[in-house]
Amino acid sequence: MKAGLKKVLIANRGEIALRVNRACHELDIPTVAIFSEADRESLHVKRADEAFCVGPGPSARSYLNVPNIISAALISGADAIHPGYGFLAENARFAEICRDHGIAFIGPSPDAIRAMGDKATAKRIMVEAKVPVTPGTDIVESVEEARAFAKRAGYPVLIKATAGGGGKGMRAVHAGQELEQALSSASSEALAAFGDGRVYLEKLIERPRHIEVQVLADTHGEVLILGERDCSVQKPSHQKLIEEAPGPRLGAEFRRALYDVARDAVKAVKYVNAGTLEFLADGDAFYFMEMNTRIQVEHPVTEAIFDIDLVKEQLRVAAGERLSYRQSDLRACGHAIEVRVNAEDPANNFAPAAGTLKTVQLPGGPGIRVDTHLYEGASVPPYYDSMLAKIIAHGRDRDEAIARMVRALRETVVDGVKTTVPFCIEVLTDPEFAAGGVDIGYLPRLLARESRLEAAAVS
Amino acid sequence: MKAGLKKVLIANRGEIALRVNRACHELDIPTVAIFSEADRESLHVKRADEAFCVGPGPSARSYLNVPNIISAALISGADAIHPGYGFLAENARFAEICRDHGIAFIGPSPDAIRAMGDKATAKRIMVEAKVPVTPGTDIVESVEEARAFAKRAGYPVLIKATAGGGGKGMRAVHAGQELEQALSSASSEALAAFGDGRVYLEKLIERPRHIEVQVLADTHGEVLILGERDCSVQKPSHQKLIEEAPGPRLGAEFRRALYDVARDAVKAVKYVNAGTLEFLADGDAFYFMEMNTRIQVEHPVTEAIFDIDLVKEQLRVAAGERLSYRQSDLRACGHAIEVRVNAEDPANNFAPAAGTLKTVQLPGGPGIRVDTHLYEGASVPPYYDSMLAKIIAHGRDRDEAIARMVRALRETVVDGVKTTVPFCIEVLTDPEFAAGGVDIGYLPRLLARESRLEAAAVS
Amino acid sequence: MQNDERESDVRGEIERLVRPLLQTFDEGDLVRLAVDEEEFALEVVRRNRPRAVTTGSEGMTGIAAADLAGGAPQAPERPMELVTSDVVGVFRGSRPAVVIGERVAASRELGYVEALGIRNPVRAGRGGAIAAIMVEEGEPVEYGQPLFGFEGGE
Amino acid sequence: MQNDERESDVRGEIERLVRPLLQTFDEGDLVRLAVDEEEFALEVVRRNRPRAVTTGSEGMTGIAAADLAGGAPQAPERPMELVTSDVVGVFRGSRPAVVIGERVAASRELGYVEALGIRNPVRAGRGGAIAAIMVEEGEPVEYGQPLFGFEGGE
Repeated sequence: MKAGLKKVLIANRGEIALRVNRACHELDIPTVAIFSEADRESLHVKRADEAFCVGPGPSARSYLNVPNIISAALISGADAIHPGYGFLAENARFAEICRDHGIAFIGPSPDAIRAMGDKATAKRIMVEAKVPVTPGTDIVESVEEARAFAKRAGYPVLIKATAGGGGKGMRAVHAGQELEQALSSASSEALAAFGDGRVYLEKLIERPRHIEVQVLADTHGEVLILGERDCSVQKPSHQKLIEEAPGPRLGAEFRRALYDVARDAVKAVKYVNAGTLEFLADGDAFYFMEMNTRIQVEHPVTEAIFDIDLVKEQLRVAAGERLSYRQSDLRACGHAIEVRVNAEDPANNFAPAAGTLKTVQLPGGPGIRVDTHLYEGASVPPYYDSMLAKIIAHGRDRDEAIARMVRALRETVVDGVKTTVPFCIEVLTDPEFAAGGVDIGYLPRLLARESRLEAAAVS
Repeated sequence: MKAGLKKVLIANRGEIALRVNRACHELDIPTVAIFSEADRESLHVKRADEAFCVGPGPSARSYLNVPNIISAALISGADAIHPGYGFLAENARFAEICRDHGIAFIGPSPDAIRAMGDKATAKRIMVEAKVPVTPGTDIVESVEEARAFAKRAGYPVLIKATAGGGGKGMRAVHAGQELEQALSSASSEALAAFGDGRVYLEKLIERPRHIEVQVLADTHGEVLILGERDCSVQKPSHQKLIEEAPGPRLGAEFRRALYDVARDAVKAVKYVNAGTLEFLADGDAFYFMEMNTRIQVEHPVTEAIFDIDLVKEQLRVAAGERLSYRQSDLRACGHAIEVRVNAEDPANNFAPAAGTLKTVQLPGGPGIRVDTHLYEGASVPPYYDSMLAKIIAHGRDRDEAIARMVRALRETVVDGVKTTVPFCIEVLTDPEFAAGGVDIGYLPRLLARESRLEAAAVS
Repeated sequence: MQNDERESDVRGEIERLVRPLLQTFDEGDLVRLAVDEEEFALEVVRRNRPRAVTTGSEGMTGIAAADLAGGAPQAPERPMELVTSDVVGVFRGSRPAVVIGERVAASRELGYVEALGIRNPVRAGRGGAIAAIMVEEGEPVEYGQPLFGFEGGE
Repeated sequence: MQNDERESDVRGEIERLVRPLLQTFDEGDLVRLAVDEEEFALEVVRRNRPRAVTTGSEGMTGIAAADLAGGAPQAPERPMELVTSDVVGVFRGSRPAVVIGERVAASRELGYVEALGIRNPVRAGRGGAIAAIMVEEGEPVEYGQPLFGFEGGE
């Protein structure tokens, strides 16, 4: 069972640091934690075999402090670094630095990270691999070029920044007369946010679902397609809140086409290790959106239905070993849902909160998995992501998974900060969600409906 | 999904009360808790929809207080009672009283409980059904009768009380000259303990494994055989400590014979609802020991490998519905292990402890299920069973399940009372356990070896 | 400098601890008190009172403020004697119904709790003046639930 | 009677709380203090100190006993000025090595922390008399780890 790694430094914090620590320990690999001064009492520090403080609270000086992290790896004798998600996980330069110091970066090659990190490059590669992408342009050099595309594809269209993310430099254009103004404001915004004002256009799909495919590939040419996840329940900021696998109401033919495309994409990028291909689904059609070259927050729903440990496979692949499954060994079983318990106030635009946790009671029982760094008395520092815990419910079918999740959320007690738990119960018991197959506009519409109801109640 | 029950009273406490509460809530059935004055702050009280105090701390006056429990059911409008395990779960009279008050007893018929509760009757029924039983006698009326059997079967033989349990009235006899004295002392002990001094003899199997079969039957004649569990890791008191499914190192032929016999046994007893047939396995042979006519502590290992919710099925069967699976739907997947976290000191003959829990950190992550009524600040009253929590690890194979369990136990923090956690880590990392297939003498031998080592270290 | 800060931290902690503590003892029922420290832990748990009492009459909240600075605690109010239910069932009052302030003899049957068709009489304990009626006609009652309060009989 | 018992419970709880609390402040570092009650909760958390300090010299443990009865706290000892590491690396001392009690100038290089082949000098901060040497030759050090202590320079 033991992977060929001698010691793994985990360059992350919170639940994902614990997740990696668990996989290492189950494979008998010693671990090294890094932490900021704000995380001295964190569970990920206590559970690791060694731990190094790498800087003060703010991420830029600790969890992104590459020299201190590499130095900690060298001093402790770690021969591999797992970046988790966020922080340095999709930093091609960091992956190169690891390589230059003889440390295995547990993830894809720097080249793959770099290629997929630039949206225009990623799209070009996918087009070459015959992966369907949203009809769109290259970088637009002029208003005329943009207008010609919009005419051809039909309004509405979407302006996007090539260096973009998080909705910055993005504009929906519903008619020709808005186009010029939108192009110029999107470009300035992109320039301000990323130092790169280049934009391109895409056909706007108005009610898409977010469907993503989990892939896993080793250095021996084996590629596993681990089904899809539906992550359409997103906050207005496009951050995922509830994810599930398999995607509800998808036909067998849709799936077959999706998996074939995913396999082609992985081969086109010569991708190695775990990754996720994100698609927008529009009825029977789907379009490549981007590839995340790391393990994702929502990976446990895939683990639940395939009964596989993705992080262990990541470690094996990084050690140059073969994946421990072949595609034919894998069979999805039942349905899984993940809810993100965030220290946020949904009634106040999901404003994040920090504080100390007074009472922590986590759910348990059949079909419930909890991944968290929470404990009673733990503090939630203001510097980092607001996610406190992930709850994963697995059932024989979607109805059972939902029923389990609802009862698990009702069992969950986190006092000291506001959380997304009550709001997620609302979503899970909403008939539209229960029917399955909502689009990414569902949650914003639900929120708008609620504030209208509240406003009506007040007046 | 909704079972036809309107409201369920849960006549138990601790983790099993929560387990039943979870199944009911997932099926949208309201619940009624009962509790003793010592359990006022217990989680099973907080999680139920209604709760009635039925008596003071000692079980005899609360959890066994039949009039108060039935009255609570009638007042609250509960149409069914789930007895959990222990307390009233195998009390045929209680099942009758429920029936007489128009309340469904969630378990088998009073007749089945009564027949299986008397060991001699149970054995007779099984012999008639051609279920292999340990070679033995009926009630022995004379020393001569006993001697004749011992001669025929060969020494060693075992004297057992017909009303027995917990080792009371039990004697191993290794040679003819010990027989008369052993018979007389076993009989007096049984008379003192159970008010019934009748004893019988059995061939003593010296290194048996404890293999049990989970069964589930509905009122429509469907019988499911849900594989076996190996519960050979038992304390010197014969209480189970670690259970697993499937049983390691059992051949396909052994399993086929075992399941066929289990099906015959269920049909012979016209058994309905969940039950467990316990066998002693001796090489390729196995012998019926007893049938437990209730859900068992270790049912989650079966749930893990078959991906089934046994308690929900119990509720469905009690409502007169059909089981939601057929035998052909069921396929065991991977390996599961359960560890009982007890408030006991293994170094001091597993002496139980009571107290208040200062720190409680439960394990999580992939493949880990926790069933517990623990929370930080909860008190452990002295009146009841010392089990605090069950941890269940599921892996793709036995090695992964063991590795998961070890890392989960290392994550577990329960401060305030001594627990079985460190000792269970020792067992799980012991090469003999890791090899699989230990007999019921394994744990006592391990303990003896340790005290010898300690004694040697001191001298 | 660091020590000065800690010194005032310590004093602040104690002040912040003790003030609300006193108020709380005055206002409610302290259930648990825990101090959690690396090499030290303290836990104080109050004996449970029957649940229904917390919704009972004001006579039950006579917990005096304890004076940490060394002053004597105020004398507590005279406690009520409680008559509680021994069974789970439905309460039925006797006719004529008793009223608050009425003096009754020890043997007086104040009502009964009906459980499984059996009437379990509720008697007036040691008797005295009725200070509180804590149960309504036809109300389901649980084991240990206070039904009537009597003025302190001591 | 019930109230009398509760009254003495309350006093007992406070006594049992406060006594060990005082001792603890004297002996160790209070990390967290929590009161957990149905309608009230109090939590006091001490700001973290660098981990290595708890194993440092005695000069660091000058936490005075706080006097709950109102008396003035003892004056704290003079705190040490700490020189900590800004990087993760391996410590190497300068030659000749400094010794405890030695007075050094602010600019004095006491050693360096080697990280990724780069020597990050460790200087004497504001200078003064060396009160503690908290790192050994060749020891791996983390961010914020105290390396040297100086007598309070204020």
